[in-house]
Amino acid sequence: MSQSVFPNLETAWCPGCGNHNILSALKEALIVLDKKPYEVLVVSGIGQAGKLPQYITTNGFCGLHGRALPPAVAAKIANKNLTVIVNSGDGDSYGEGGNHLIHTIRRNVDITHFVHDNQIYGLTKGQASPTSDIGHVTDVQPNGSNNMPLNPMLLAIVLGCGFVARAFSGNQEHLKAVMVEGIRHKGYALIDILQPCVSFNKVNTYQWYNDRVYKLGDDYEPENKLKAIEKAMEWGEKIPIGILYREEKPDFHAKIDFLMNGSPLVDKVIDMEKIKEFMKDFR
Amino acid sequence: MSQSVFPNLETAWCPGCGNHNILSALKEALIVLDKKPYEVLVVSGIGQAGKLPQYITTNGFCGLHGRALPPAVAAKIANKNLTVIVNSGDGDSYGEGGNHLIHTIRRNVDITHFVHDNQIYGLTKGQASPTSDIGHVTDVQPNGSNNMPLNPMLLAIVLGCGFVARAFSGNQEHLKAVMVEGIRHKGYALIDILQPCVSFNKVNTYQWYNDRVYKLGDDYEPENKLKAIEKAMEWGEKIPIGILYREEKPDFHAKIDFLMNGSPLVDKVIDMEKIKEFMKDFR
Amino acid sequence: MIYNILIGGAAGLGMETMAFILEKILKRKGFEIFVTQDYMSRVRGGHNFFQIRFADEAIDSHGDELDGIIALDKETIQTHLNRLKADGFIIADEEIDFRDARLYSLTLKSTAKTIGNSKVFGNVALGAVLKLFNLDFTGIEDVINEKFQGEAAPQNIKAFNEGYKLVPEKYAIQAKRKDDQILINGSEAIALGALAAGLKFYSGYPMTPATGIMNYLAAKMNEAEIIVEQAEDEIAAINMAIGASYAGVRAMTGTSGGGFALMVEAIGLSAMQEVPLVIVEMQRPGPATGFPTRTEQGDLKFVIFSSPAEIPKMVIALRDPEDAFYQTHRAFNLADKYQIPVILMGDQFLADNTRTVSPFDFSKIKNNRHLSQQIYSETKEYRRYEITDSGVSPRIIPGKMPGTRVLTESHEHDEYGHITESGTIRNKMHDKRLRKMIYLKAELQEPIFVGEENADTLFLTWGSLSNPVKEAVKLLNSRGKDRYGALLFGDIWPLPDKLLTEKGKGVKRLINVEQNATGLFASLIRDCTGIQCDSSILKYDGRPLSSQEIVSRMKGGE
Amino acid sequence: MIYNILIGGAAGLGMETMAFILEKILKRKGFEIFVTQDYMSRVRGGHNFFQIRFADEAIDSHGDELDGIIALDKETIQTHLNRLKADGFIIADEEIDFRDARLYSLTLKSTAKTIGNSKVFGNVALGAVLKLFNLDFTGIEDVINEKFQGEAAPQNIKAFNEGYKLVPEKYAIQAKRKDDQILINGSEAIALGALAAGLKFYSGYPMTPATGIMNYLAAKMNEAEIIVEQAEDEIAAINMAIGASYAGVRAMTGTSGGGFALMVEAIGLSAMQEVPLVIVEMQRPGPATGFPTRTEQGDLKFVIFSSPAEIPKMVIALRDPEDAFYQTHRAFNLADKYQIPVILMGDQFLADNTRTVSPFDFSKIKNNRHLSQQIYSETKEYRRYEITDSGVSPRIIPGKMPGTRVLTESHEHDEYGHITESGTIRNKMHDKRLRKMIYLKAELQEPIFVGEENADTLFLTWGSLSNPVKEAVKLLNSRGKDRYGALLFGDIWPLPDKLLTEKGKGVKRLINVEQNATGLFASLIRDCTGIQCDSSILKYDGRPLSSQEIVSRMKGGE
Ligand SMILES: Cc1ncc(C[n+]2csc(CCOP(=O)(O)OP(=O)(O)O)c2C)c(N)n1
Ligand SMILES: Cc1ncc(C[n+]2csc(CCOP(=O)(O)OP(=O)(O)O)c2C)c(N)n1
Ligand code: SF4
Ligand code: SF4
Ligand SMILES: [Mg+2]
Ligand SMILES: [Mg+2]
Repeated sequence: MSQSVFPNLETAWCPGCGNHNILSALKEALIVLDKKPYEVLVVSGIGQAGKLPQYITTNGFCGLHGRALPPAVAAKIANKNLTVIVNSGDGDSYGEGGNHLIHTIRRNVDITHFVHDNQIYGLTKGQASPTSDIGHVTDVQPNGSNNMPLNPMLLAIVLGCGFVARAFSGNQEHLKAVMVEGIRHKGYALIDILQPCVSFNKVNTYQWYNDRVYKLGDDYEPENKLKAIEKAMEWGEKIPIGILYREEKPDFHAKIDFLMNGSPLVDKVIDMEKIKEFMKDFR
Repeated sequence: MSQSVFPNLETAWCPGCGNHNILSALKEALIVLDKKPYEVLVVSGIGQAGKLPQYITTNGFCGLHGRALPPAVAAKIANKNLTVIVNSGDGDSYGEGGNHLIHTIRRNVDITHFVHDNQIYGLTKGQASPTSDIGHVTDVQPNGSNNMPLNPMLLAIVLGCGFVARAFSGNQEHLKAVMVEGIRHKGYALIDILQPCVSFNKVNTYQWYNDRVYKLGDDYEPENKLKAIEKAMEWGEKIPIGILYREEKPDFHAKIDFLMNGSPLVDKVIDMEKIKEFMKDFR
Repeated sequence: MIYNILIGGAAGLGMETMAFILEKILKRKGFEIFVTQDYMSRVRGGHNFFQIRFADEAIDSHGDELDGIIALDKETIQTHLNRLKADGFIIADEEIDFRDARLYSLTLKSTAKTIGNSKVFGNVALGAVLKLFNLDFTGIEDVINEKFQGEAAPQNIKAFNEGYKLVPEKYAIQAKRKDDQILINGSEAIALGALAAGLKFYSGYPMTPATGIMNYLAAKMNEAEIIVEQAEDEIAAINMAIGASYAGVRAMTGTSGGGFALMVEAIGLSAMQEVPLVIVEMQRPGPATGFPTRTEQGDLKFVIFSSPAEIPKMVIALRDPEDAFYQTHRAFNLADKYQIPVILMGDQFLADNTRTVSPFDFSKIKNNRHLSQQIYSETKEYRRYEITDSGVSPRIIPGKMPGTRVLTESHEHDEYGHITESGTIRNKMHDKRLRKMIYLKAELQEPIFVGEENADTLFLTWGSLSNPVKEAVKLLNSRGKDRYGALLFGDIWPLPDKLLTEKGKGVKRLINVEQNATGLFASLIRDCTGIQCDSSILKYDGRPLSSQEIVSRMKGGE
Repeated sequence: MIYNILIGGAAGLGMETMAFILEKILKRKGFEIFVTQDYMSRVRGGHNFFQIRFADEAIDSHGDELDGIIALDKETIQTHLNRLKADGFIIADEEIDFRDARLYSLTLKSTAKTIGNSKVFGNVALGAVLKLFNLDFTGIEDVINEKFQGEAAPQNIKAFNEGYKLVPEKYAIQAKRKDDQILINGSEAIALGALAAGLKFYSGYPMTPATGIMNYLAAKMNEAEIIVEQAEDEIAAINMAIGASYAGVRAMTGTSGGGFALMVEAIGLSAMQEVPLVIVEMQRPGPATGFPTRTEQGDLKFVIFSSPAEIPKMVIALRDPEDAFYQTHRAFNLADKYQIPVILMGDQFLADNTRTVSPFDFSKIKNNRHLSQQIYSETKEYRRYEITDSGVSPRIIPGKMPGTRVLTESHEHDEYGHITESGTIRNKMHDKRLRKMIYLKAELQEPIFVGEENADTLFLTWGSLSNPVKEAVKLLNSRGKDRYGALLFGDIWPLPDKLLTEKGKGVKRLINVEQNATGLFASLIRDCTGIQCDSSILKYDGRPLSSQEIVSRMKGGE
């Protein structure tokens, strides 16, 4: 890995945090894809995961908590030449930002979304997140979390997402490979990355994940939706990682002629004569 | 049906609108369940569907667009003796309010949610809604809606909803029966009601639905999740109506002793001595 | 002469089409037109109406007194009869059972049936109206042919013809000049202004009375090659617009008060990230859902003080369609120049009401993106938040310069966009952002002054009430007793105070005229200038304040 | 005597525990305590610190000058050395390589290792501190035993003992009285105030610095039998609270500026539906994400003018934990009495900082729900929005009275809650709602006046700066030259203006003291009263303004 392209910057993450590996894997994936930093835009919300754009020398947009997807989608619409990647937390993506997730999947803009899923709110010091297991005790959930945990893989598959994958920050090589596939996918791709939070999640630790995750075999066919759904339901003793579901379909840009063809929106020259013509409607 | 319990009030809905039947079915369902108006609370957001609490003599809470679920859930927590029903549109429930839907399902409070799904924004005069079919042309979608339509049944099932049903406002008898079951269900129940909008949806008309809907047979077993998912994927030439999925599980109240037992929260007397005792922590 | 005609009935009876046709015909004949729309938040039934005011002279307001009523139901007559002039007229179908000397009870429906298309009865009525005004047939066919296809076109023309025969001539009015105007409402003018500014991305969520902007833009999407995206909610809408603007295209979002409420967090983001943004806020009466289809100016302070913390922002109130076009265009230039959110405030009165104006002059406007012309590289480092005297840092489009990154942050940050915890840097950055307000003050447009110099009474008003107040000043001054003037504010934040201080001196009475209950603008003026209004003319029943009502309120012991 | 000790180091090194133990010990000995916390928005690393100020007399502020530094790393010494008094002390482990005459370089870590628990090194340091102050051992064991379980308890006691041996005595201070105080921060006091008011439902979404309230309430959930629900977002949080309140329980939500931004639509709903609601807004520096863990008062106008349209609402700024307790309680009574949203404003300085106060007196407070005592039925109809002189309509709990419905609406509505399109009813309802503001004015608490009568200089401040300003006035007056006074505002909207008008007269200088950049409170005062401040003391670097800084700014040519 060429350090000069993506130098190591100082982070504010805890030593041992799963985020470090995610950052490294992302840099490696971009090198595999031969992306220059200036061609890439990393977008985030707010949280520990949300600090990632600070630590990589690509373009970066750190927005509001829960609101990473809308600006990411719009930036891609504005400039299709940008490789747009979202890095955000589970609270950010599935909690505060849940509505954008649903509708971004439906919109199918060609961006890649990495959810750093530590099953906890890290930055705000350890409240339950939408993916926290039932019974997970925190300061705000003294009786343990009561809500059914959200299964982002299932959700994405049934909403029609064309690329649905899970990875584990403890397996950086595999993570990188999945990232590369996700970024290559034409359309919205969701990768939920199991990410141990060593400071606040004392349940879902490295050990816990290590005991459970297994890679989907080569015989697994991610094109079969019902099978994918069945596979995505696995959570507990065994947790599959890899590409759970994959489907090629036209992305947002493919459906709009003038976006698909010619220069990116940002570079298109406006024909003022055409606009003037519109006044005729009002005669 | 006793007109004196639920008198007919004047509505602002268009003649022929599918909402009329939904209102009638709801009144009938409440009579079947022997609910007095004052024991029931109907909550809504804003939209044509959202006007329903105005037209029934139960308690009514007309809130903000997209925000029907949070107050409904809280009202039930505050007073478990209330039968809490939410009536709201597809835009309201799946668009603006999408995040609340996801998390209300996870929370599993014992309320019933009727979505008047006309696959369009009625009150604001006909923009695409999250359930609009691909290609549906409107003023704002001149090229036709591009987004993959949201399948609320699938979504609810995979999120762990314990009662997931579809009905058609053109079949009031069946609708009523499903409503009765939904209200009886202990926990959050979602019923998506196909509701023709005669003014703005010229695609999904009475005829369109009539040609497609069919009742789930007696042999259909709504307890099998994978089967339910398969069934819920049916949309197009054939559209199943009835209870697609059903699962008994503890609701929100069942997990919290003091809510479950004794009088409703609203009637509990606060023990001020206990509160005073809390000051000891700070000595 | 000015005439005022009302078309009323239940929603769904076709008033929109009737009003559209009558407006167009009158406009093509060279009249000045001012049309107001009054509609309920429902799709069928209820009571809605249009008021078409037309004249052979300039008009700047709607009117309350009616010359004619076209009644599609009895309720229309009953509701509006008290406003009908003694020598006015009513046109209604013979089936409507009502007694009034002014009523022409006509065979509208049966005539339509004879023509073979029951829908054309409205144009039978319009034919009668044209006859009453003794207006000839020229131009009618064109309008009808533009509106209707196939056999409906000749049927509708026939309807006009038949209607023409049903009544005698009553008035004589002739337009003074050839038609060279456009007939446009506020929503369309805003949309056109944005297009003229080079808008490429509009994200919004439907909300009355802001939906008209999105509708117009969407209709032009393919031709203009712009993206109009219906977002899942207003939060997504504004955050999308910010993302698009960050990526380099001009972007806008629009909504009404309730939706704007959901946007205020992101307005702070735009200010913090220094990403230019134009937001349209179309007011309606609130709080909460309120009166969705009616008008008010109750959001003034809410909008001016929107966003947590202290941020640079500009707020411009739009006066009328013409102003809306030019100011929307200006908003984009200002947003780009200062890298701030610029908020355009309108209301239902502005959005929905149509009037004649001169075609917009594209030669008067110029688009300036204010992008940095510097070439940055690894050696000449780019600092997104470089601290400068003006508070504005060099802006470049991300993805264009190898070796250069554009890092934009929501946390407090240093010149590079890196998160900081330093108090010293915080002070510098906060100062830098707020410094823009100083320079922005030099950009301000003073309010328009109308009326007599050395007025005894000076009205202060803002936004869409400008024209009614202007007309009221004219009417009041024509009475000859006292001298009246008015300051019509467009820019309201920061508040331009020069003309106000100058004109305010020596005036006997300062009266704020506002479409709200508590006099928000007067309070803003007091806050910003110390100047205190002596009394107020306020209206907040959701109906627009007319020049006539202002005048009559002045009579009423004001 | 007042002493000020700083404990500093990287996040995660255990400063919280050290500060907690030292505070408790000093408090149990009968000292007055004031503790401030300075932390970064990260979990490990960086630089955080606590300042523990304690005294044998009343103290109302933190201080900048330090008597002692307990340094867990070298950065701590370097960062704070300039504030250390010439005769102060530093305690650090011998491994920290630094030269200063005041440094006690101690065997903290090796001592801990010898004890058999490397974590206890902090208490070795605290033992040394106690020795320096010549404070005896009484009470220490209790505090340790309350905090630690199992073998950690004796180990920590041992650590104290060993630390005690490492340094000589240096100071002599003795508390004047027996300990009868509580040591509490603003978040906990607000939570307790709410519980004392009978809170039964709290919904919130985590956001610094408001999370402390939710944490405390959640810890008491089972004992108090209340529901604390973590919502999916702030929009859900406030709409839940409204639903719970509608259904009859006292409900509250809390957040900081960014989250509050998402709540403003529903604040309008609460006002429109006339559902009582208490909202806590804990400020931090913005805009956008800003400085998440720091303090500011930049949201004043944003909060006061939150919600589209014009609504009745009350805003109370909390001064300190004691005030927070009583005012939170009062907020619930006022919300119920007027059926309005009441907003409590605090900030990070209030939320996180701990001080000694007298135990809250429950006998002073009374809960009044202001529910209607009337029995309604089908014959005696209930009108949720009955128009009354006070603007307040009878409120009943839904689901209790057969034959009676409670219909609450977000649209404009009539007395029954039915949607209306009538302008007349709109006027009546809007007037009714806004009328509450008149009656609310009679409830207002005037600001607290401190300092000398006939002051030359009058400070105006609000909320959490009250105590620093109070202490500054004391310090300034003790210099004897000029006379200083201050008005410390708690109620800020509607703004109580009697005392301000009275005291403002004849004063030479009016100075607003605020934790923001543009003097928002001064502007509010100008708007509401016409009174203009002469100068300002402002601070907006995220760090709290201390009495000492105010005094020194007054020297600086103020
Ligand atoms: C509107 C808003 N609400 C709340 C917050 C506070 N906040 C910051 S990060 C965060 C949650 C972080 O959790 P997650 O997204 O899982 O990220 P992690 O820190 O675990 O990586 C919250 C609630 C905020 N900044 N803005
Ligand atoms: C915050 C907010 N945004 C937008 C609106 C405008 N609005 C009212 S109803 C509605 C959509 C209605 O569609 P749906 O929920 O499907 O209900 P329907 O009218 O079709 O029954 C919208 C966008 C609003 N009232 N509030
Ligand atoms: S708190 Fe958890 S998520 Fe945050 S940096 Fe530390 S280990 Fe990582
Ligand atoms: S517009 Fe559509 S949904 Fe609304 S009342 Fe009419 S038919 Fe029903
Ligand atoms: Mg997380
Ligand atoms: Mg709908």
